[in-house]
Amino acid sequence: MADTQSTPVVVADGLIKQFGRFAALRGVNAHFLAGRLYVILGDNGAGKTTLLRTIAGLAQPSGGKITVLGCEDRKASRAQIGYMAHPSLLYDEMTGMENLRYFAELYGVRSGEMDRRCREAIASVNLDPDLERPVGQYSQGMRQRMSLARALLNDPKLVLLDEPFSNVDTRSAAEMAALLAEIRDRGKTVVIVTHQPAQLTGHADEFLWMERGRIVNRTTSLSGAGQ
Amino acid sequence: MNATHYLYAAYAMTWAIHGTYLYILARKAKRLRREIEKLK
Amino acid sequence: MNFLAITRATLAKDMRLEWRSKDAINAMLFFSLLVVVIFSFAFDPTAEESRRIAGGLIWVAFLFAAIVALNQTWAREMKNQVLDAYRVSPAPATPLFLAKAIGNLIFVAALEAVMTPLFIAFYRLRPLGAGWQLIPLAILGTWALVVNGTFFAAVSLRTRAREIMLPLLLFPLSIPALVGMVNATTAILTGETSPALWIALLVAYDVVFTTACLLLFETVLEAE
Amino acid sequence: MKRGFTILAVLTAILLSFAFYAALLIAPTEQTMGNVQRIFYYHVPSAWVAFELFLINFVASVIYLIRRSAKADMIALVCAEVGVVFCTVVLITGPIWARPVWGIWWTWDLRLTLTLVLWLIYVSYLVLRRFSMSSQTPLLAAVLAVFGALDVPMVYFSIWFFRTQHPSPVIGGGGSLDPRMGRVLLYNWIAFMALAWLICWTRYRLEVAERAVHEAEAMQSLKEEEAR
Repeated sequence: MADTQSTPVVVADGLIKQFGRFAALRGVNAHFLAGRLYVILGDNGAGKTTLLRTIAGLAQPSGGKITVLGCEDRKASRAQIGYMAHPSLLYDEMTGMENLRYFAELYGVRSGEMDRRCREAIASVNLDPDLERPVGQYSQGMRQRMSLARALLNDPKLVLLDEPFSNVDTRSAAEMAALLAEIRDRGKTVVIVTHQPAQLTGHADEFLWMERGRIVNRTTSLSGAGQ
Repeated sequence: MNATHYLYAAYAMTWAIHGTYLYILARKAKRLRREIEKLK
Repeated sequence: MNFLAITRATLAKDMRLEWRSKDAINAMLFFSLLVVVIFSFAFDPTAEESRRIAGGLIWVAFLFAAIVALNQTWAREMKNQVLDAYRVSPAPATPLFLAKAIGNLIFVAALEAVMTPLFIAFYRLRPLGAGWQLIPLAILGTWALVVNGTFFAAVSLRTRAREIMLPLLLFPLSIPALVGMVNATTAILTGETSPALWIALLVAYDVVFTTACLLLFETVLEAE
Repeated sequence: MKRGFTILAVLTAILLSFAFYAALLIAPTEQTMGNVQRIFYYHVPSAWVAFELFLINFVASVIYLIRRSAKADMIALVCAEVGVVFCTVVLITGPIWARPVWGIWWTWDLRLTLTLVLWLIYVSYLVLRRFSMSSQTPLLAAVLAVFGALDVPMVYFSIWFFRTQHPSPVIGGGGSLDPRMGRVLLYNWIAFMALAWLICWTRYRLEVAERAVHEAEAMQSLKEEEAR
């Protein structure tokens, strides 16, 4: 197990998120440590995605506090966050390399290193960097893996994945699960929101169960079902 | 329509417009009061 | 993370995407052509009259073409929620806005470049004033529409009736710019008065609203 | 609180009736236009009050952008809404005045056109608030209010230039004003400001109540879910 530093990577206390009259998050308290893989479970509307987007800085909490990588100011920690969601977050008409080269620019990767970093990221998800086909023509499994490559581009300390396995064939899903476990072993914090936890049974360190905007149970194994 | 009719028309329209708005507010208040009753 | 590098990269990416799937630009070119032809049927002035009303017609036609283009500004970013990928990255929001605005300026300028010769032909226009001033005027006027258009296209992403919201938000604010463009064009075409006053107004308008857009865009982008 | 409201209501009623009396009887009849000129005493003060309300909306919007206080947001909303109502009055009484005097329904008079553009901007402001799905609608509205305020000087100059090239009749305010007319104008302005204050206060209380009810309903649905 990678050594877990003392300061947690993510600290959420009393997180509240209000969408008009609907309260998506009703006081979430959670700590996520480095080098661990967390799986967030719960049925639709439990607030899983909202929590993940709030950690990613895509949604501002209506109440409570969230600290990522030791700082509350969301701009400071963005370089260290990788985010992936069910939609591919890639441009369909561009090839994988072109997509990654553009996002590398956003992360301030110097032009000299750019090709190497992009090729590395694509290779790390077992895809061919020289594939000339635009991302729109990839299979769903390949597209998810290219999206993961984009999330890992800047070697982030915190990797957030929202439904990475949805309508992905089991072989690609198992491969991706192994990949996520491997980057967790390299000391990163991995937080996955999913409806298919089966893939992660061997890999996950902790399962968090959410209901109606709150974390109701934390177990180390899938069997310890929530109340 | 000699000139002073226009004068009365203008004044009347002013109060008609304000009146309509206050009527809208009154209806909104009534709907709100009903919701409050429902909540109790 | 320098500002210009990201602006250039985003603009280059948009141009490449536009070039690759040319269907958007072709559809809009055809739309602009239709607008000009319909205007020409609707108004069939003599040479003298046409110089007086052409300014208004041209700019209203440009406005229609611009609105259709501006409504597509964020279409690609919304398709696979790519906007989220940008917002998660440490890149600031302003270069994204600037790149999108410049991209729109080029896009709408292309539409105008097609529409203008048609207008000249259909209305047998020959400017009596300094014709060359029409070029800088067109750029100033188009930028006035495009900078606010790109900004409020982002605002209208967060509303229900997205396509109709953009004109509703953009047109009232653009009235001074439209008045300026139309009168400057008419002044140049008829040659009777000097367009200097109107061009000064347009310059002021562009400076004020470009600054406001650059300062407030991040607030709008972060408003989930 | 209730007492303060009734005092203001009574005061407003007194002021309005006095101003009405002054406008019709105290103010001298204007030689050229005759009695129809008295529309001036309703048309011009309504415009002034509308501009004041939009100014408050702008200030409240800037405060909201800086401090995100719900109070500033509610004030901005209320002032925009009541401002649009006063603007409508100006846009209706203007043409009613122009018709008998110049035989036209609309003239690109500086104040009338400025009121029209402001009316358009603030109606789009209210439409944005109604159509917005964002969880931060007040923020988007505040941004639009700032843009609207930046637009006002632009509109002013563009119309002023426009009118130098297309001279058109001026509705009221042209030339020196008989002091007695000036005084009656002042009475009406004060009366309309009191009316605006009264309406804004009512609308504000309504907004506070509405938001409280929404909050309570949210809590209610929460408890019901918990209970299940």
